[in-house]
Amino acid sequence: MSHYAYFVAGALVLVGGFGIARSRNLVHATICLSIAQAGTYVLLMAVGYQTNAPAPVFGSTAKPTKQVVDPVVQSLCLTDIVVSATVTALLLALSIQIAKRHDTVDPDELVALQG
Amino acid sequence: MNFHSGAAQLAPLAIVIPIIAAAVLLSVGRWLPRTLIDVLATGTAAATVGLDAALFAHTAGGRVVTWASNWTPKHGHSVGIVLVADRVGSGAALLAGALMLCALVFSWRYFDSVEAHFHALMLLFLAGMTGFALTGDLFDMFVFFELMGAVAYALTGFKVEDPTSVQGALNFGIVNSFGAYLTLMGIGLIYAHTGQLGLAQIGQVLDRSPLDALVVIAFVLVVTGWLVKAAMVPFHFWLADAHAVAPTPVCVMFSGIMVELGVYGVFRVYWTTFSGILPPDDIRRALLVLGILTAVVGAVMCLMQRHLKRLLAYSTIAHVGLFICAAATLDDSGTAGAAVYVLGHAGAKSALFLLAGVILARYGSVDEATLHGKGRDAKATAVLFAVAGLALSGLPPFATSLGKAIGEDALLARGYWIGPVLFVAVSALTGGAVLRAGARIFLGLGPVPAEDQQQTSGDQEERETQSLPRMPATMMLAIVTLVAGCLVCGIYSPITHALGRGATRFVDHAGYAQQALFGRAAHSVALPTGIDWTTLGVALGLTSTVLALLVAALGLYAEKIRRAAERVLDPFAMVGSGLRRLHSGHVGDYITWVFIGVTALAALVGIPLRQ
Amino acid sequence: MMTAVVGLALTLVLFAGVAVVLTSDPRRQAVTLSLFGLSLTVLFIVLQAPDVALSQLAVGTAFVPLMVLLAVSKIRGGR
Amino acid sequence: MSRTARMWLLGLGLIGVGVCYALAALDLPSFGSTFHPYRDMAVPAAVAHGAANAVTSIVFDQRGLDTLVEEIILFGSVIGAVALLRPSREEQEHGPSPMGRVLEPTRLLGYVMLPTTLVIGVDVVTHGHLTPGGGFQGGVILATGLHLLYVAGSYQALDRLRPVALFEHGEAIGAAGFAILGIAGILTSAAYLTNMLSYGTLGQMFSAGTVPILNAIVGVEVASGVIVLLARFFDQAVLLGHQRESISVPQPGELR
Repeated sequence: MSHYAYFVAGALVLVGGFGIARSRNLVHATICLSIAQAGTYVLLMAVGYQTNAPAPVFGSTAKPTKQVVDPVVQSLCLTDIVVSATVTALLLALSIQIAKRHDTVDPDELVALQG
Repeated sequence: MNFHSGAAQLAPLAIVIPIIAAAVLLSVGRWLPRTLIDVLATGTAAATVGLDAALFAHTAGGRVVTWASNWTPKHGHSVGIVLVADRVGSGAALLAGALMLCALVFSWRYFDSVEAHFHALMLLFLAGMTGFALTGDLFDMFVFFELMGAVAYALTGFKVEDPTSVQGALNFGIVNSFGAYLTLMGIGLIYAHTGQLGLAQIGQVLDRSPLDALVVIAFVLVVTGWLVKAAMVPFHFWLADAHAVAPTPVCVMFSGIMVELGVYGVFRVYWTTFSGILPPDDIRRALLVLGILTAVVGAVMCLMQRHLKRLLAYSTIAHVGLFICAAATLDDSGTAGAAVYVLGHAGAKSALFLLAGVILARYGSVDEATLHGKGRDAKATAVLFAVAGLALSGLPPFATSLGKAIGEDALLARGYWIGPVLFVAVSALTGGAVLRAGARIFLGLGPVPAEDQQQTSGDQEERETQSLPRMPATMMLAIVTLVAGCLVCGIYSPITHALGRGATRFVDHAGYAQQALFGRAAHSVALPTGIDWTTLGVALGLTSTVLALLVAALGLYAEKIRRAAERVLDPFAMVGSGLRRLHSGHVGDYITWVFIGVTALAALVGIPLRQ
Repeated sequence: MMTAVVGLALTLVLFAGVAVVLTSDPRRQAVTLSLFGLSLTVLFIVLQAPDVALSQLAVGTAFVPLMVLLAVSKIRGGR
Repeated sequence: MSRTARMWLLGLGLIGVGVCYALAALDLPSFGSTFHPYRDMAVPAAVAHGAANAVTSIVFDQRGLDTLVEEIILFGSVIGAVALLRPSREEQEHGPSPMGRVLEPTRLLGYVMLPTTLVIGVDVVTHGHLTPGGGFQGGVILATGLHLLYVAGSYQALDRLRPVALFEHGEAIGAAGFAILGIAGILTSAAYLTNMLSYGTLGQMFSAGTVPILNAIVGVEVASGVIVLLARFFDQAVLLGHQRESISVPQPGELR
């Protein structure tokens, strides 16, 4: 049980990759990629968690203490979320253009780049 | 202890100057005439080259360490991010800047650009590469890697009217991003294990910890992202698709430096963080196996292409295999060889890509068969193409040949006789393929090749300019500079020696941490052995050149020979067409191969370590 | 008690993630993706990460699904 | 590769990577442990710089370079998406397609939620150094909130409130502002992106030095960037029609 969170993180990455590999629609593949990336969020947050420690936000009243949940991974995770959103935006833009040029977004039907 | 020298400001400035210029271009670009946009972008690239060159000069006596946000370490600990510029890192940044300068000069007459988007993206791309080369923090590497990636996807798909272009960009985007997320998983694992993010800081903790599965797998996952960028087999599939479709100036950056930065990332991370815990013999064997595979697959695929940019792309894959093999000796000589080879390759290969761009601008195709004999009137283009092709095949005294010789020497010194054989064979095959294409296009030699439906032809490629009757002076300038650079780096020994000493520092695990974390001055270093021209090196260079000419001739006139030898060569032909079928352009296949690649790498590194 | 809540949130995320991958129609996927974003938000709140939860809420449940919907409607309309 | 072959190979790869990852994960410190060396340095550093929200302190101060690059990734992606979604030759604008009847309650909900969301967005940006949130979260809330107007059924109102060109400048200014404030760190203090202002008292509005300023800059950049991005997607989905006739090839029979 103590490693369950890490396994969920790994499982998300694998499930996302699995989704891309069997995808029949590039928009679907792009979303699966963001599921794989969510695995990295879960791993980072799981690594930073400390049982029964409060959030690393002291507001104007709380007395600062060192025994908080790791704020470093939270900062990394924020960056990660931005990266995910932007990459998704770019890939969706590319999918729109592919649909325009090829009239399909099924990777099985996109055969322009072979050999 | 000195973290505040003036030189320390150079690294962040080299990263942010292109960023600021990109923002300015985006904001005011729509009102500026095209010429002014070109001048601004080129000027920014030149300024960045200046900063990188100053930084490179300052790394003679050691590394230039910059603690961003002024969080200088106390007793070797800090919460900040460190930039560590050494000879190899700042050299990579300098190379990126110089190539960007050439690419931008080349594109003066290129594209009827929509506002200044292309220029802004190119400058951000430069910022990403510079940052990746200079940072000393693992997560920061990931962030710069993503910057390089995001901008590169957009640049690859920039010709949105071109059907193949957007597909190549999407394949690139998905595979590369997935690789990056595996890297981030590795970073998460190593952070949980060590509680650090700086390369040197993680290294310090790992030096004192026992070797377990976590460390091995974290290493494998972290380098996976870099290896996807480096296009090592079987992570290489995206590269040919992306190169075949990206605008020519972008291909220059991809083949000349971005892919090489992937290789740089692998060895940077190995030396600074993992070399104290992972046994070198183990890593060497794993990387050599995959490096050799990469070189062979790249060379064979290269030979089978008729789409000129795809041909050059596969030759890049083959050369990446050689860079990995050279650096995988895990000593200073091999690393120096890889560095010199990368430098020479950047000159020769970038020039070839630009020449392909010129051909596309002039004849509206990059297909070797379609262009048969079309280029008879283009004398200057033909001469430059031949020279660059010969340089690629390892003709002394080009830097490609010198880098190849140093690499061969380093592999021989470790007892790998296969090193020179592989280097000569790959140079001959890739150089031969380039020379064959050149001979067909510019001299009209050999019969017109038959149509083959299975292959990507270069006819659909969209023109990137108006039709150009003559090569404009700016394009010529960029190409000549690159070829000349390749030559100068081969014969002007101070450059090689600077890289050689830099390689010795690059592989210095303890010295890196001492200087980055404690501000201790670097020791002076001796030149690694065997980094000058030797008789053996020249002989092997000439051998590969002669073989390349032979390969080219066979490619031109082999139809009869092949038919005669069909029965004998049948198994080879089957392997060839099977290999070709694997490069399917299908993103699902590519992701599957990423999983297989990670498994293979983990098995190669991990299984021998089990007690 | 807390461990059980964390375990529950993690399981929720895992199931939602699998559901998104198995939804093959991208238009419906926008909805499951939004729910997946919500389950991640819950997980981050439980893991004492309000900043990340807020980001995930804004990006994962609103911004990205909105882009997906727009892209899908363009792709369908264009055909 | 055939689909079957791919699935077999994929299964092999998934098992391989899964086993590797599981082996590594079993060596991790157990979930919820107290082993956080970086945290032990970062929290005191945040407090010393007067930041009541340790996460924001790490984002904008301790690991500010990461955040700068992250904002540039967003900046570059927006430029990239705008370039990729530029209308091609065979497309032309044809006014917003009728979106069908918007139910009155939905419309009302949109109008009511809009000001609320905008206020929340601004609050999240400005108090980022004190409470959860910051420039990024607030920026996304602001930008997405604006698009509630679309839910309210008024694409015209959305279009008026959203002069895309202006937001492109906002984005550029945000990106450049972050980078230039970093250079100010070199000029006034010793290093790039130094937090050079007075740190103030923990928990006060004007505390944590440059952090609130960077927060606001990022808020502008993110809000503008996301608005531009969504505007381009809206243009594609709502405004641009594909003129199929202009690219369709005449059939042989039609040529006579």
